[in-house]
Order: sequence, then C-alpha cells, then structure tokens
Amino acid sequence: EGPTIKIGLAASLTGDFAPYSEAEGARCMADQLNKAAGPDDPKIEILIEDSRSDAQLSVSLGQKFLDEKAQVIAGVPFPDALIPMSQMAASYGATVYSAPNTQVEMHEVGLDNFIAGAVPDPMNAAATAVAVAAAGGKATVILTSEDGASWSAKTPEWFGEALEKTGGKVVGKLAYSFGTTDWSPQIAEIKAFADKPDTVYVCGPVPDVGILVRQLRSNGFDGIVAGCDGFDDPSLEETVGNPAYLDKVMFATHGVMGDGGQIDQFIAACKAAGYKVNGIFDALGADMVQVVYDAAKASGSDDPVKLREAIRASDGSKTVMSDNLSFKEKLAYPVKTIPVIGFKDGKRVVIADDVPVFVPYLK
Amino acid sequence: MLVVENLVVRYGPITAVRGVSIEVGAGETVALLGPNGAGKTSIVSAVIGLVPSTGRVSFDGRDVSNLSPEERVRAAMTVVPEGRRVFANLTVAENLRLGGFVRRRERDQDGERDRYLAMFPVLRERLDQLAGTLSGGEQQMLAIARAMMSKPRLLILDEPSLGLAPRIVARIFEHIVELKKSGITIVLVEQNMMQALAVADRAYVLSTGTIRHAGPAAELRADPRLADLAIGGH
Amino acid sequence: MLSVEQVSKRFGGVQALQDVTLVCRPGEIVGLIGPNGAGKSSLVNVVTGLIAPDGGQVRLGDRELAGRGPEFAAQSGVARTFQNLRLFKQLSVRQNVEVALTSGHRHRPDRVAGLTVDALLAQQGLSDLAEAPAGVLSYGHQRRLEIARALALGPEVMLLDEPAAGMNDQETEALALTIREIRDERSLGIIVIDHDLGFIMGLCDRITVMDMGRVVADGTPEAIRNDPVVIEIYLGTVH
Amino acid sequence: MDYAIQQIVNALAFGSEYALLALGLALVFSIMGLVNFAHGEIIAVAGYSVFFAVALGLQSVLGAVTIAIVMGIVTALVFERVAFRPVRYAPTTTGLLTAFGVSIVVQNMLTLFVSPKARAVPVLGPLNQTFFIGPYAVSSLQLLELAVTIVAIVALVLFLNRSLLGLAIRAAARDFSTVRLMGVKANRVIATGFALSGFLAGVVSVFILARRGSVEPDFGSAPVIKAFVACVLGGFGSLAGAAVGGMVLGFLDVAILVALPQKFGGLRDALTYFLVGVVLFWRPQGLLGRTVELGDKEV
Amino acid sequence: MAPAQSPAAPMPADRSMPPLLRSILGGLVVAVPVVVIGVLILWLAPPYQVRIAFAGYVNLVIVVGLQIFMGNANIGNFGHSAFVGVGAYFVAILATPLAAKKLSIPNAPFGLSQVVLDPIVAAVVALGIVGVLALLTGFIISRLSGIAASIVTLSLLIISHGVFINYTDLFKGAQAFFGIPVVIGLPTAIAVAVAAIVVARVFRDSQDGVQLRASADDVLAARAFGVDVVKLRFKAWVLSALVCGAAGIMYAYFMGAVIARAFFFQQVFLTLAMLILGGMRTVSGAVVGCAILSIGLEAIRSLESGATIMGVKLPEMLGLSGLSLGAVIVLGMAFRPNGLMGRLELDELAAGWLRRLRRS
Ligand SMILES: Nc1ncnc2c1ncn2[C@@H]1O[C@H](COP(=O)(O)OP(=O)(O)OP(=O)(O)O)[C@@H](O)[C@H]1O
Ligand SMILES: Nc1ncnc2c1ncn2[C@@H]1O[C@H](COP(=O)(O)OP(=O)(O)OP(=O)(O)O)[C@@H](O)[C@H]1O
Ligand SMILES: [Mg+2]
Ligand SMILES: [Mg+2]
Repeated sequence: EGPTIKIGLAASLTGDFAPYSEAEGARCMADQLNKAAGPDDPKIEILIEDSRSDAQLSVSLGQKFLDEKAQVIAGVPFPDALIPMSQMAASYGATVYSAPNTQVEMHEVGLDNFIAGAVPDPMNAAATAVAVAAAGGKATVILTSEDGASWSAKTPEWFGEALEKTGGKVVGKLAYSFGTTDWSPQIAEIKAFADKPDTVYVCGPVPDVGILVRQLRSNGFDGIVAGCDGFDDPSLEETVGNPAYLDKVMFATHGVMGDGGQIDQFIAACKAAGYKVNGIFDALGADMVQVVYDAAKASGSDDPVKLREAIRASDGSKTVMSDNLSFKEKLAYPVKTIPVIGFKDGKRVVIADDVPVFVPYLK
Repeated sequence: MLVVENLVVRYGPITAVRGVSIEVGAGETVALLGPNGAGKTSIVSAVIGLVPSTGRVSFDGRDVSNLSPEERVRAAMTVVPEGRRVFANLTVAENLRLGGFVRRRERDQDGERDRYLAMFPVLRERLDQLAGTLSGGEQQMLAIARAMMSKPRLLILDEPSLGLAPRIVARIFEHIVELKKSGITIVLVEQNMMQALAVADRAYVLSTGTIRHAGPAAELRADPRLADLAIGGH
Repeated sequence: MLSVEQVSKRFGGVQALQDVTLVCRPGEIVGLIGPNGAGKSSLVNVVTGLIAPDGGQVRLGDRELAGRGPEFAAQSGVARTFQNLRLFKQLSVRQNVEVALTSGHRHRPDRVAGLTVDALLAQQGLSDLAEAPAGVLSYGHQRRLEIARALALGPEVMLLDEPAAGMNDQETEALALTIREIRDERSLGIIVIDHDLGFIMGLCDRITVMDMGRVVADGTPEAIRNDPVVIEIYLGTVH
Repeated sequence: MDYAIQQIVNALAFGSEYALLALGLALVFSIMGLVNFAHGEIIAVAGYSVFFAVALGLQSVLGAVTIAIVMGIVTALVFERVAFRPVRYAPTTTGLLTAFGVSIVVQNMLTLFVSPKARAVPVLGPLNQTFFIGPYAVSSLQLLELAVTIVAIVALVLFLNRSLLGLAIRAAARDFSTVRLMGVKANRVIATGFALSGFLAGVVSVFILARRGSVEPDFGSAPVIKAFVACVLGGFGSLAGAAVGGMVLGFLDVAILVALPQKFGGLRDALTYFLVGVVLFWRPQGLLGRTVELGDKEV
Repeated sequence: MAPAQSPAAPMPADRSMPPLLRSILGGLVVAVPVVVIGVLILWLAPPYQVRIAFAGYVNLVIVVGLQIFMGNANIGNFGHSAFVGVGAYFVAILATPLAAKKLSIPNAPFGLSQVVLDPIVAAVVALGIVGVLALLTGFIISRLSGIAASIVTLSLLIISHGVFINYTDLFKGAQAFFGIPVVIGLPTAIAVAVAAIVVARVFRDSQDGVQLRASADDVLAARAFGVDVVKLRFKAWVLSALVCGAAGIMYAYFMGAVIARAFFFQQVFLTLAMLILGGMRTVSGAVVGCAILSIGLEAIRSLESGATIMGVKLPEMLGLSGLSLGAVIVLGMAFRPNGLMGRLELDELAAGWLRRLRRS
C-alpha cells in the first residue's frame, strides 16, 4: 500500500482572487495520477473548500484540514493568510504549498515549512527587463499601485532596477489604483514628461492593463508596454481590441500557453473531463500535485515532515509546466525559466524563456 | 352614499375600532364625535384605505373595500387628513397643483384655485413659500384648499378647525354649509362639538372604538347626556 | 421673569416679528392670541432659542437667551410644547418624560425636586400608556404628553403652543384646570397660545394680541374681549 | 498650459460620468429616500445583457446601446417591485441594507452563472475614438458623456420641478400616503422614477463598456460609492447638486492624481475623501443644498 | 382630566430595582446565549470550528460596538472598521517581537522598531490610541447629522485604509503585518463579548443613552429640552470606537497577522448587515443579527463545497453563501423593516411574556 497524502486547499473559488485559483487544476491532476497509479503508488486526496478570498476564513479552513491530518495545505495566495497558516501548520509538521504565490514577503519571514510554486516577483521583473532591453527599450515610465501589495507596488521598481542594469533608465513613476478604467490623466502626464519614455511598465490586473494599452496607443504612444503575469489572461486581447495595438506589448509569466504545448494539452484534457479549469494558475496547481506525488513516492511515507524533506531533496519533477521543477536550490521556491510573451499579428509568441542572471532585491 | 359596515381596525395588539357601522346618505352632513383616542381618525383612515381594516366600506353602492386609497380618491372621495400633512418640501402653489391631480385634464384649475385663495387670502401671499414653513393655521388652510381642488363628491374632514383663528373657523363652517347646499356629502370629525352639530344633519358619538350614540344633530345638541358621552364617560 | 424686548425677525419676504415686547412674571399666565400667521409661534421659537432674532433681547432673569441656541434656553428653564407635535416617537411615553426630567435634574435640580415621571403621567391621564411608544398615541394624547414633557423640565417659564388643539370642550376645561394647578404649585410663568377664546379668557391673567408680527393689544381678558381692533382682525364680525 | 487644458478636458469626462451616476442615485433618493447602492448592479445587468447579446451574435453599436438602456430600465423596475417596495416606509438604514442585499445577490449570480472573471465586450469600442484638436487628445466618448450629462440634468430638473408627475414624485418622497390621498397612483409614480434611474444606469453602462471593453461582476458597484459621495457633496436630494458634486469629484480626482507627489500617489482616495469631509464639515447640507431657518417648522 | 382609555398597555418594566443593576442584569440575560454557544463550542467542537467561532465573536464585539453609536444616535456608520484596524495594527506594532519587526518595519518612526511591550500593556496603549483618534474624529462627526455624518464616517474608513496601505514604514503597507504574539483564545473572546454587551446595554439604558435616542427621533425637540446632542453623540462615538478597537486587538492577538484589507468594506458591510438585520435599536438586535448571520452563513458555507448529508452527496454550489446572504437581507428587511428585534431588548420581551403568562 502506498501512502495517502492529503492536500487541503482553502481555495479562492469565489471572491476577488477567484481568477487566480489553482484548485481545479490540482483536482484534475490528482485524479489523473490516482487513476494511473499502481497499488504501491501514493494516493493523492484533494480537500477543497471555498475561502471566499477571505484570509481569516482560509486560516480557519487550514486548521480544519490539519484536523483532518492533511500533510499539505494552502490558502488565499497572500501573506496575511499564508503566514498564519504556516505557523499553524508548523506544529503539525505540515507544509504550506501555495502554487500561485509570488510575493517576496513569504520568503523573508523565515518560515521553514512554506513552499511557493511560482518564482518570486523580482525574477519575473528581471526577465521582463532583459526582454525589453533586447527590444530596444531604454527609458521607461513605471506605474505602481499599493493595491496588490508588493506585486503591484514593487515589481515595477524591480523592473526599473533591472532595466538600469542593462543601461536603460527610469524617467518617471506614476501611481494608480486597481479598477482604473480611464487612464487619460496618467497618459497626459506621460506625454508631458521632458524625458520622452519609450517604455511603459505596469504590473496590474486585466482589464485595467488592457485598457491602458488601448488608451496609450490611441493617444499616439507607440513604444513598448511591458508587464507581469497580471497580463496573462485570455481576455487581454479582446480588451485591447485592435490587434495592431498589441505590437510591442510584452509580459513575463509562469508558463507558455497558446502554443499547443503541454500546458494547453493539459488544460484541454481537464476541460474535456469536466473540470472548470481556467488557465495558467490551474497549471501551477497541477504542478504542485505532481511535486507532492513524486515526493511521496520517494519517501514512501505519509509523514508530513518526511514529505517536505523529500520535496526539497528531489532533483526535479517532470510537470505540466516544466521538464524539471526543483526546489533543491532555493528550498522555498523553484528556479526555472521565465517565459516572456510578446505578440505578432495579434497572436501570442514567446520572445524569450530564460533564467535571468541579474535579479534585483532577492539575495 | 357611504356605507361602513362592521369596521374593525387593529394596530398590532391594539384594537382601535371595534365593529363600527356608519351610513351617510347622499348630500348629508354627518359628524363623528368622541374623546381623544376614540378611534375617529382610525375610522377615517380606514374609509379612505390608508390603514388595513376588516369590514366593508362601500361608496355610491360600490364596494371599495379592496380599492387602494388613490382609487378611492379617483372615485371622488377626499380626505383632509389629521395633522395637515401638507407637502412640506413643495411650495404652496405646488401643493395646490397636486391637489387638483385627479382633474389634471380639466381646464379651469385656476378658477378653482382662485376661489380658495380668495377664501384664505394669506395663502395667496405665500404661494411661493415652502409649505413646511407656513404657520400651523396656514398649513391647515392649505390642507383644506388642497383637498377641495379635487372637487370631491364625498368630503371627509378630520378636525378641520384645528389651530385656526375663530374668524377662519367661521369662514370654514360657512363654506361647509355652502358645500352642503351644492349637494356634496360631508363627514366631519370635530372636537368643536357645538359648531359641528350646528352644520351636521346627523352625528355619531364614539368612545373606545365603538359607537355609543347616534342620532339627528339637533336632537344631540339638546341632549344633556351629550357632554358625558363625548368625554367618554362609560 | 421672562422679558422680550423689541424682538424682530424676518423670513425672506415675511416679517414674522416686528419690535415685539412682552413680559411674563412668575406665577402669571399670559395668553397670546392673534390671527394665523401673526407670529405667535415665531415668538416662541425666538424665546426658546430655535431661531435667532434679527434684533432685540430675550431675558430670563438676568440671562440673555436670544441667539444662544435651544439647549441654553432649556437649561436656563424655558420649556415649551410644539404646535406641530414633536414627540420622541420611538421612545416610550415614559422615556419622553424622562428625557426632560433628567435634563432638568442636571441643570436645575431644585426645580425638579419632587417631580416624578409617574406623577406627571398621572396628572395628564397617561399612566396606562406609559410603556407605549409615543408615536402611536392619538392626537389628543400626544398633546398631553407634550405638556407632561414640558413640565418635567422643571421650567421657570413654560410656553404652550396651542395645547388645547384637538381637545373637546370638557377636555379643554380640564386642561385649564391643570395648567392653573401647575402655576400655583410651582409658581412658574406660563405663556399660552390658543385659538379657543373661551379657554384663553378663562385661564389667563393677561392677554397679548399679535397681528402681522406686531403686538396690537395687551390687557386683561375683559379689555381684550371688547377691543374693537381684536374683534376686527381676529374674531371677525360673525362672532 | 497645453497640459493643463488637456487635464481639464480629462477631468470634465471623469466628472460627467460621476455626475450621471450621481443623478441616478439622487433621483431614487428624492423619490423614496433610498440610498440605492444597487444602482451599480443595474449598470452591471445592463452591461452583461450586452455581453450576452454579443455572444448571441449582436454586432451593431446601436443595438448594444438599445439593449443596455432597455435592460437598465427593466432591471430598475424589477428591483423596485421585488426588493424596494416592501421597505418603502422603512427607515433609511433598512433601505440601505436592502440595496446591499440586492447588490450582493446580483453580483453572486453573475459570478455563479457567468464567471468571476472579466469578460470582454468589444462591441461599443467605436464609440470611443480618440482624435486630436490641435495638441489636445479628445475622445468621442468624452464629448458624448459631457453632452449626455448636460442634457440629462436639464431634462430631469425641468421634469421634476415643472411637470405634475415630477411634483408627485417629489411629494411622494416625503409623504407617500398623503400623495395617494391626492389620487396619485403612487406606485406607478415611484416606478416611473425608478425607470428613469434605470435609464440613466443604462446610459452609464454604455459609457463604461465603451471605455473598458469588458464586464465583470463588480462592473457597476465600484463607481457607485463615489457617486454616492458626489450626491452628498452636492446636497443630497438635489439633482443639480448631484451633478455639481459629480463634477467636483471628477476634478478632485484628476487634480489630486496630477498634483500629488508620486510618493503619496496611493493616498489619492484618502485625500479625496479628506477634502469631502472638510467640505461637509463646513457645509453639512452640501455645496448646493440650502439651509432654511426653520424654527419649529419642518420641510 | 379624563383617564386615558386605551387598550395599549404593554408591560411596565420592573421598577423596583436600581436602574444600573437592571441594565447590567438585562445585559447579562442577553449575553446568556453568547456564553452558552461559546462554551458548547469549546467543549464539543473541533479546533477549526473554534477558530471560526472566534471570528464570529470578533464580529460580535464589532457589531455591539457599532450599535452603541449607530443604534442610539441613528447615524449610519461606515467608519467603525477604521478603529478595529487601528486597534489591531497598534498591538501588532507594539507587541510583536523585535526579530519579526526587524523584517517588517525596520524604519518605523519614533524608534518603534526597537520597542516591545507586554501584550497586555500593548493592548492598553492601543486602546488609548484608538481613544485619541476617536476623540479627534468624534469632534467632527458629532457635529454633523444624517447622511453628511455617514459620509464623513465613510471618509474615515477610506482615509484610514489609505494610511495603513501607504504609510509602509509603520503599517507595512498592503502586506500582512505578521509575527504578532498569539496570546488569546476563545474563552477570552467570550469574556470580551459579554463585557461589550453589558457596556452597550448600560449605555443604552443610561440617561445619556435615552437622551441620545430621543435626539435620534427628533433633534430639534431634544435640543429644546436641553439635550446636548453634540456631547452625547461624541460620548457614544468614543465608546463605540473603544469597543471596536478592542475587537481589533482580539483579532490581532488571535490571528498573529493583520492586513489592512481585513478592515475594509467587506467587514464594514458584513457587520452593518448583522446589526441592521438584527435591529439596530437594541443590543439584543446586534447579538441576534450577528448570531443568525454567523451561524447561517457557516452552515451554508459547509453545504457550498458539496457536503454529504445522510449519505447523499450534494453538488458543489459556489456562491451559495453569498447569494443566501443577499437573499436573507432582502427578505429580512422586507418582512421586518426595523430588524428582527424591534424596540425591546430580549429580557424586556421575556419579562412581558412571563407577566402575560402569569396573568392568564
Ligand atoms: N399607528 C398606530 N399604532 C398603534 N396604535 C395606534 C396607531 N394609531 C392610533 N392608535 C391607537 O388607536 C386608538 C385610536 O386612535 P385614533 O387616532 O383613531 O383616535 P381619535 O379618535 O382620532 O383621537 P383624537 O381625537 O385624539 O385624534 C388610540 O388608542 C391610539 O393610541
Ligand atoms: N421658518 C420660516 N420660514 C419662512 N417663513 C416662516 C417661517 N416660520 C414662520 N414663517 C412665516 O411667518 C409667519 C408667522 O408664522 P408663525 O408660525 O409665527 O404664526 P402663528 O402666529 O403661530 O400662526 P398660527 O396661529 O397659524 O400657528 C407666517 O406667515 C409664516 O408663514
Ligand atoms: Mg384623531
Ligand atoms: Mg403657530
């Protein structure tokens, strides 16, 4: 008999973070693995409850999963939920594995039992900066917002830092709030800068950033518009409207979609099997399940601490998004290539897929 | 013209009107008398449909029990409500315009209005003042004039003389007599008993929600027990 | 003693008060009559601080009240009833009285010594209704509650704006009796506004007549009853 | 200078949208003293209707505009009938909570039956064309919004102040039962008022859609709180006040965005609301609200 | 004078007891279900339900605090969560161990990154800060009425949120402030809730409370009877803020991490809904509203993700709890526009029933 591993997800099935939920992908992957597993292989059991994107509720649900002896739990992918959950899980030996988490705070607190499935924001910013510089971007305006914590406030700064490393510079910084649907004041300001920018960088959600692209273009800005994984939403193109506007738009994300590759195949298979999968975040969820499965297989035990040790000791798993997803180096997050997506004739193309050399902020 | 049968009005646990029956013939003027809390206003409100009640109210031979207040008003019943209830946030002129709402398609609104402005000249000076800032008596005059703008066939007046100077009260009672002559049916709720009985044909005396006495006004006026009845002696 | 001197007030195009002068001594009941819109309620509003006069003085003893707001007037000992009934509708009858009584306790403890809610309610015949919310009382009962509430403040001067409106003759008579009782008991000055002449004549020591914002006559009930000006402007020829 | 004028043009557009939203709120408030936070959901339903129509093959701008407006009216009427009529006599807080309830229900239904994510609706894009007048970038949408706002304000003010129905609506706001005593079918009058506010919501929905190009469950609710503030700022219940309040907020928004040092950029909303607080402390009745010296009277 | 003859004669309250004692006892009666439910949970429920219950008790304290101002002064309040947030953040700033602070707020002003206070002292100081803020804001809000006052409370909420998020040196911005010592559990929460209920009840029944409620009915008349409306609103505001601040402190000491988002619209609306649904005119209303929505929403939530009831697996129905919350509000308001509890407190109702029972 292989061990049974329980993964408890206090998922944001509804509420503000519903678009970023990894739950369906995780469920789909677990079912695929369980079906294929032999008698001595581990079994993955996924427990899902809706956290309504509420941090407090997701901590309580985390407790519930721990009561039910889950070895791995996750909640709203923000520090206010994940930090208390990690502290709580520590006394059970359990691991908090947040597949979509990118925020640096999680890695600063000194939590021993936390694992993020995505690379931290500074790496994302660094990858974008390299691609922007390669496309000729030299002078950038960055747009920041405190609404998405460090993701939207600091990522642009890190982008600026990384761009300066390539010889570019930050010519201006503007603040905005999430939910902005009319960027005309900011655009008027950008146009009024003495130092004309050739790049605008923003790390924010769709549709805000889509509207920004459209308004920039219709106001005559023809430089680069760059961003982060917030751009990675199927509705981006439609929000921008005119395919010509997408030229010189680029963003770094977690994995490549739309090229018929592994992620697309996985999503299509899940959809066909009736899972309500959305996109890249489901792929992150699937990767988490794969990693846990492999570790359980390696350790052969259902002990949570041994499981975590096995995750960190592994040389890498073959997952949906990566041929070799490994936590050996950083322990709390993976090191992997970061695809930067651009557009050609309105279609997504991968313009780079590397591990950035210079990464700001992170030590 | 107006027939009220077995009317009961309840407010939660309180029964304010306990099975009252009243009949008002066409062209008749009937007074409703009784002490505070007797249920007069409750009857009036039930007759026009503003408070839920059981029993039957019919007007002109037609059962109106299930009609909404506005439908009853459209059927030419009108109430001058207790406590004036002028539209405080509208001007005097606007109040009067709304008073004529049911006749909005007719031409001579102004003629009607002038008639009441002549009766209450002070209102003419206040046409553009917000009704809420009028003095108490001025509001009462406005409430009466507003009700009259609809040219009702049945007019129910709940304490019309309240807060009015004697001169104006006299004018209103004169007007009631005039209306009576022109064939309008009137129900008059009054504290001013003698004056009410002087213009009324018949009267009902109520206390604690039931009718204690009913009869021709003249008879009541002479009745020594009246005083007792009207202050609610049991 | 309440003294009003040369008070004037204008609302837009209406001169509501024009150089009004009036006094009310402790133990005195002054009637205030006049046609509708004469400015009687406005005068009460000025005295109780609800409106600031354009000019003139209002003094209670040696305190100037004009323009200092209603709280100050009330705390100095001026109580009133409202012509348009302004009870605390959601509070119980008892609490309506309590509000005034506690405020009185706070500011003039000697004046309210001996007053209790129960006694005041009993005096106005409202004992049975003590726990009912004031908003559901009939019109007449609401008027009485207004009076009980005014008394609970332990006032030096009480202004009653049409206290008898909505009461029948017998009730009015009883009311007159209570008012006189109160005056004798607590020796306060009372100003009564009403359009029921029988009531006013029978009750008041002195009567002031207003018209179009001015005081047009002032004197004993007898004198006022026969004053041709009063008959002309107020009573009308019919009376 | 050019820059300042450009920003003023932008602020006018911001202000118009707030003003239109605020008008819808002020209208309902003046009809039944209801602070209708569900106004945003009327906008959302109108927006989603266009989304569905597009999904079913609709392509014309005119068609989309018609659908948004008709659905705005219908939704407002349904809300009135189902949710607001039962609380018509209730205290303000009750109406407020009912409106919250309606808004929660609608947002959750949109989440449940459509998607929690934004859905693109590009059909109204043609309304939003940027062109240059000299050095100034102006979009057709900005002009349209300004024009519609002005027309709406004038028409509504005339309607409410001059027409008999308008009088009835205003009277019903204060004293529903006495209006009925005038023979006014008060239910219908109130429904008319709601229909008007639904019309305004439909129009706003068109504008937001044209600009955003997508719908989301909180499509309408986000701007409504600002609009509510605009109403109070201008003087609650007064239509002209709502419009002025909206314009002032629009200008405040842009001015603060532009003038605030970037370091404090995130404090934009905080500063806006701080200024609103200051204005209200100074003029509790709002900018256009008048204070009447009342004494013992009430209006 | 003619005796009032009216059928309306509901029960007079028992007037033989001193008023203060009567209020305290009344408050305790209202608090009985609060204690009973809490003890049952402590005794029978698994740890995660204890956590969920804790959140419920935090909300209860907030709702009761909200009632003190909103229920008595009848002014819509959207700003109370600002005080919850201030309470939570200041214990976070003051009681978090140095090591954690080095990471989170190394540049805190006034050398705050160097100070660590005992949790109890920190709580007292935090309450003091809430109090000072309440005094400052109360000065403005108590001078306003109606919707203008409500908007200013809304401003307070948005300003406080803006400051939490943007004053990163002190509040750590939009990121979680973590590392707060976890020092309390459900028993403390129950005790605080009972205390809050009694305080709210004593205030409601006090002279000040009655006078304030009078001014809510008719400001002008209240002023004409010497009621110092501004002062009373001010008192209620400060008291309300302190109770809400206490809720925030509880929250921080239980969760161990706080974030500004937790003290924003979502909390404001939920607690407002609880209060208005229960009936804001009584403390009982606050308790009942909070209990019904907390328990109801939790029950529905557990159905949402497809529970198994008596062997039948129900389908997943996401958004059900949101839908039900909305529906409960709309229906509740339609059928009981003044809230579930009307004018009277639970104990007053019970006393009435008892007396009627004895009479018949
Ligand atoms: N809305 C209400 N809720 C509860 N009780 C009410 C309500 N309205 C009236 N009552 C009660 O019903 C009874 C009758 O009141 P009503 O107003 O009909 O008397 P009335 O004869 O008009 O008295 P008055 O001469 O004082 O106006 C009174 O006891 C009153 O307290
Ligand atoms: N707040 C106000 N704004 C505008 N006009 C007012 C205001 N208050 C009173 N008035 C006007 O001032 C005049 C005097 O009003 P007041 O209420 O003092 O009359 P009154 O003598 O009490 O009359 P009544 O006997 O009818 O109550 C009236 O014509 C009234 O319209
Ligand atoms: Mg009556
Ligand atoms: Mg008067």
